[in-house]
Amino acid sequence: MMFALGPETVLQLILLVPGLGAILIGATNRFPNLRDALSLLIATALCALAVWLLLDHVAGGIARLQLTPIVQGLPILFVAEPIGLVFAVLASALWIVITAYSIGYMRKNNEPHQTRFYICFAIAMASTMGIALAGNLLTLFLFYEILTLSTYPLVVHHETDAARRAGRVYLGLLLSSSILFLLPAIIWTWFLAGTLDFTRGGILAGKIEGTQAAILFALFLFGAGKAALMPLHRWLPAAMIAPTPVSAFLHAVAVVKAGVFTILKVGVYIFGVGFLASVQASEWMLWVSAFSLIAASVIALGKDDLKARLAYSTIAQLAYVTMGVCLATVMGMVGGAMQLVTHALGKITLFMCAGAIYLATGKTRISDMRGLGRVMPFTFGAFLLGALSIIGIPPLGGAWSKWFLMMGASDAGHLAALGIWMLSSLLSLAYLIPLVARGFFLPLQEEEDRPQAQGREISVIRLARLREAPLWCVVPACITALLSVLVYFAGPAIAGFILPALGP
Amino acid sequence: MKHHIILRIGAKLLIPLIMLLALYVQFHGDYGPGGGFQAGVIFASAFILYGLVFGLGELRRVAPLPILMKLMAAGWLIYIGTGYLGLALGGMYLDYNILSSDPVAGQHLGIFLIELAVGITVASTMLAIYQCFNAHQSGEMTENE
Amino acid sequence: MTGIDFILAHYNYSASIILMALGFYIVISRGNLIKKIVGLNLFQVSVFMLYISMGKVSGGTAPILTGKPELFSNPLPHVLILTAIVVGVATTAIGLALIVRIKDAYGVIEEDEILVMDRAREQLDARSG
Amino acid sequence: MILQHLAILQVMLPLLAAPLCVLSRSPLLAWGIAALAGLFALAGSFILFAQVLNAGVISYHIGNWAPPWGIEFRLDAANSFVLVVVSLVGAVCILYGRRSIEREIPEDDQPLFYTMLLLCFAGMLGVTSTGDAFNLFVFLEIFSLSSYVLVAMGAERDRRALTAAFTYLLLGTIGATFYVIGLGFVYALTGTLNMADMAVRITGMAGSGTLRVAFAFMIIGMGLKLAIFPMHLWLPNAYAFAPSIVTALLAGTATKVALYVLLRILFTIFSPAYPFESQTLQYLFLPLGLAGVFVASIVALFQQDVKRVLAWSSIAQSGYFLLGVSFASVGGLMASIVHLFNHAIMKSGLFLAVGCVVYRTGSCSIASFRGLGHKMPWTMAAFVIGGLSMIGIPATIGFTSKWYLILAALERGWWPVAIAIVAGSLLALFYFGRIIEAAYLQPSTDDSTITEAPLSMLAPMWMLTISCLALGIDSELTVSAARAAAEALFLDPHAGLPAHTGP
Repeated sequence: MMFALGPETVLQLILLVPGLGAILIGATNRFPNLRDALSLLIATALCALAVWLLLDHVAGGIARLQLTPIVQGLPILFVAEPIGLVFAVLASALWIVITAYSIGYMRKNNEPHQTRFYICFAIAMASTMGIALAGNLLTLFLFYEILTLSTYPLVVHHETDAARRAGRVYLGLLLSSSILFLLPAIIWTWFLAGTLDFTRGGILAGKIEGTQAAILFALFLFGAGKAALMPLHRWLPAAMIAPTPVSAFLHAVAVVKAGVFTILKVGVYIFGVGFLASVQASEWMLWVSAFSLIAASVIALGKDDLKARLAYSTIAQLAYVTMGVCLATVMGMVGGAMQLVTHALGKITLFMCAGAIYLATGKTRISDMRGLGRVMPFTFGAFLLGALSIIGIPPLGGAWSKWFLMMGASDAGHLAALGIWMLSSLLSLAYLIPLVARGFFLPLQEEEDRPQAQGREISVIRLARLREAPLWCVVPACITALLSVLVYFAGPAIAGFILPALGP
Repeated sequence: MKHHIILRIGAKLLIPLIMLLALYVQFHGDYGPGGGFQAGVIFASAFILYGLVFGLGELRRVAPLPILMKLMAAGWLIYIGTGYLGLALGGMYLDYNILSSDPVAGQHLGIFLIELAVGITVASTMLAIYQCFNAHQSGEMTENE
Repeated sequence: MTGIDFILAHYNYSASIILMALGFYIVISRGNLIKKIVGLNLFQVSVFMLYISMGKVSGGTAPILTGKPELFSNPLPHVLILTAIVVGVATTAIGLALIVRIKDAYGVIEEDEILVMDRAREQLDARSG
Repeated sequence: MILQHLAILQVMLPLLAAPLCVLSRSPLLAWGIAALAGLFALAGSFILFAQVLNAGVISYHIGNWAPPWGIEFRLDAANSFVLVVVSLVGAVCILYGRRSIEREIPEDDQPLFYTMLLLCFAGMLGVTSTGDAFNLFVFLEIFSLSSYVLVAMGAERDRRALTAAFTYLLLGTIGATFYVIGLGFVYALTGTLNMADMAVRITGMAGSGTLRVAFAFMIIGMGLKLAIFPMHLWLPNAYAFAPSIVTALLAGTATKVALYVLLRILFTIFSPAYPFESQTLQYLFLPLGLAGVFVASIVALFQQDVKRVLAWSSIAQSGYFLLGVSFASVGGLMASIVHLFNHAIMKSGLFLAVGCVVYRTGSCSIASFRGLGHKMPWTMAAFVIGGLSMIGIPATIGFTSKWYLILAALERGWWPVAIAIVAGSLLALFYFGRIIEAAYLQPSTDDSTITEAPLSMLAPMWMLTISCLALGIDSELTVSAARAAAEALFLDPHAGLPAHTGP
């Protein structure tokens, strides 16, 4: 089977590899080194498979896999399509990085239950792949729920009272929103269209109109609670209680991305760009997400805890995707998809840096991080690149997503959206850059207290004083930061890959 | 009540008659009014009268609880078995016609067996219930199932 | 047919309904478990009466074949009710057996007193749990 | 020969096994007899179901008396499916029961306990199979009387089982008597007791006041047995204090059988075409169903005892059944029947898991679940899967139920009901969340050596758990069976009186 790799086989493998990997990891509980090596190996294999699938698609292959029906007429279906492939490759590639990072972080920090941690990671990854490659809404929903459940043990990893409370918020909000909004939306769609397959150009055209379409669209947007649209965002800050690799995983690789990915898929393949624009179902949701964007940015400004600030930044950045979909233009959708990629790279960098800072110094508050850039230059350098990418400054990947989004807004003639995005870029500048600036240009906190340091010129970086986090933690952050740069150059190619899927 | 001589003599006179009546009702059941339910209760009442007059200990000597339990099950088995007999002989479940070459005789036989089964079960059950409650009241037995 | 006539013509129904209501009332209102069982019996018996009176054909005799054409009452309800009576007896027996066990376990057979004891137990459980 | 008579043997073999248990002295022998009877019933029900799907209605004439004069066992797609549910749960519970019963019932009583278990089982099979309305009452009472006794057997562990059994007895008897009154009126009108025949003779009498009264009595009677919302008072205590295995058996089958009878009354004897019935469905069943879902779920949130949580959840699930029925459409009926099957599987699985916990810890309060996730991993994993299924997570059978219920609501255009259904299942998330959180995230209070339950209990329990997942991923089997059942009930109640018969 391995030798005759057909697209279908690869699709099967891509789902089986992390699943079986979870079992293998469980079996190697007693041998931490073997277990960690295995985790890395599985991640690499998965990434290779995803890339294979992507190349196959570029070459014109159509990978499709149909399994048993969950309910009559609705099989579990996997289809490789551009947006999903991009997501799959991105997630699996970042999984390698994050696995490497977790190995460093978990060992340095002597975390308990490490095997459970890796098992849940692998299951979450399997479900992320399921979401990325789902061929219909029901399959997507199935893996969406499995993702929620499999990340719950990660969030409550420490099993403290605080973790339990956070876990309750996490599980409660995500499951509630998906059951209360997403499921009815899916059943409603099935009832209207008689199919849930992701179809180019959408399946709802002519089946629903006016206010009802707007309500259905809103159900989808709020139903994808993982997209953290306000007021359903509380779970994201709550989940910050988890170890940093988990936070990175939630924010960059799997969970929130699964949320906005769902919204993208619904916008592109269920409603269809043209239909969405013609029924004007998304106008008021645009304002909801705009509010979410600005409000989250403002809250982020006020947070002193680094991880909390990053969490609210994520909420704001996700709203970009939602707004892009709500614009109902082709460019807006492309922008949304690009934002999914670039934000993932940027945010994972930021989180890994935050974790590295915590590992090296035990600091979590931004106000305590003065001068740290001088002792951890690589970490802070990576942080700077990530931050710039998220703000959207060339030559970093984030610039492309902002560019396409703004094109989408001008296509739609929506000047207000342009204004909001400019404002939010300024806000993100304001909440991300000061940390780096303080890190590099202010004196180290401990040195302030020492009299001999006063009044003396302190060179910005002194090699002798370097106190970086373990290599396992710093190198992945640097890699993703560099990838952010790389994506800037690959931007047009990615957009060109996605674009054909959006047409009618 | 050992000293109530009139009661004891009266009971001794009555009990055989009650039993006879029970048997009459039992075996007349397939022709006329009567049948296993009524006969079983009447039959049990004879024993209950015996128990009332001569005491629970005596009653348990003549009708021990374990035997009653077995009788209950036996009656039950006869009933179900009659049904299976119909099956075994190639008819339907509880098919009496098949039990004999003559359908009418078969019906007689079938209903006779069924009523017998009912009679045995009802009589033993009534007696068992009486014994259990009575034993409990006089504190001679703690477990009554 | 006026109301009174209607009721008189269907006096068997009225009797059943009155008995039924009485039985049901006793089940609900009495706290004593034995009285509840008595009420339950009354309730069931009312239904038996309803059935048997329905099967009665005025002037009919017991359906025993004598070879002569005669007017029979419908025997089927009697047969049904015979079964139902047995069921009723069994229910009563189990009910009484339960009461005996309840008396052993609680020492009383008054519903409200049992409830008080159960509540106390529940509170105790809640405190320890 | 066995195949021809399977319809009756299915019921009569457990009924034959019951007295044999009385006669057998050793509990092990009694268990063996019971297990054999259970397995036979299970195999038989599957064969019967296949026969019905292939060859249509099976009609078995007891004593060779043709219906409508004789008693007929009549199996169509609806009741042969329920038969599968009942015998599946029954067989699993009996297989599971040996160790649990050893722990909870005194040794002398064990053979009698098995007798009662078999009687209860046979009674339920009989209710499901029979086509005669009075025979149905008789079987109903066989099953009810034995279940009163079974519940009372829990008194070894907690004396409150006795009062629970007593209340159950009172309300159960009242329910059965109501059914008999209703039946009496219908009999007075039609002169027949055969349900299919009754249905034919009733057509055209829809205006009759007697018929309406009969309908009301029968519905209320079955409502009591089914524990429809305001008539549920007997259920929580009966489930909470009965021996574990009895709870699992009753939760999986008793209310299902009552629901089946309710469906028979509503759709075979009567028909939604009658105005009084369609009004009952819409103005009584719908609100009661909704009220049941919410009130019972909210009460479940505040219980301290896991069995009680599950019991209240069962009442809530009865609300879902009622909702499905109240749509008065094939879709709604199908959803109800799918849910009947699914709920039987998952709720029995959950109660069996609780049984394992009781076996090891002797208690089933939420506090005693603390830390069990690590000590009894297999038991708690089964519990979690059951819980997820109750919440309605996809890839479990609970999801299929919810899906079809919501779809049926949308087909009727009843939006608020669809929303209520999802909201109700959310409440399940919270009451299961509490228990699961205690099991996995709270340290156990005592350091006693609690270990995993024995394999003889785990294996049958996991059979249910695995079917809970497998049938959730591939629901083709259950759904098509339920669709056939719903169509048999809804579209075609009077068709084919003389069906193909045995010899």
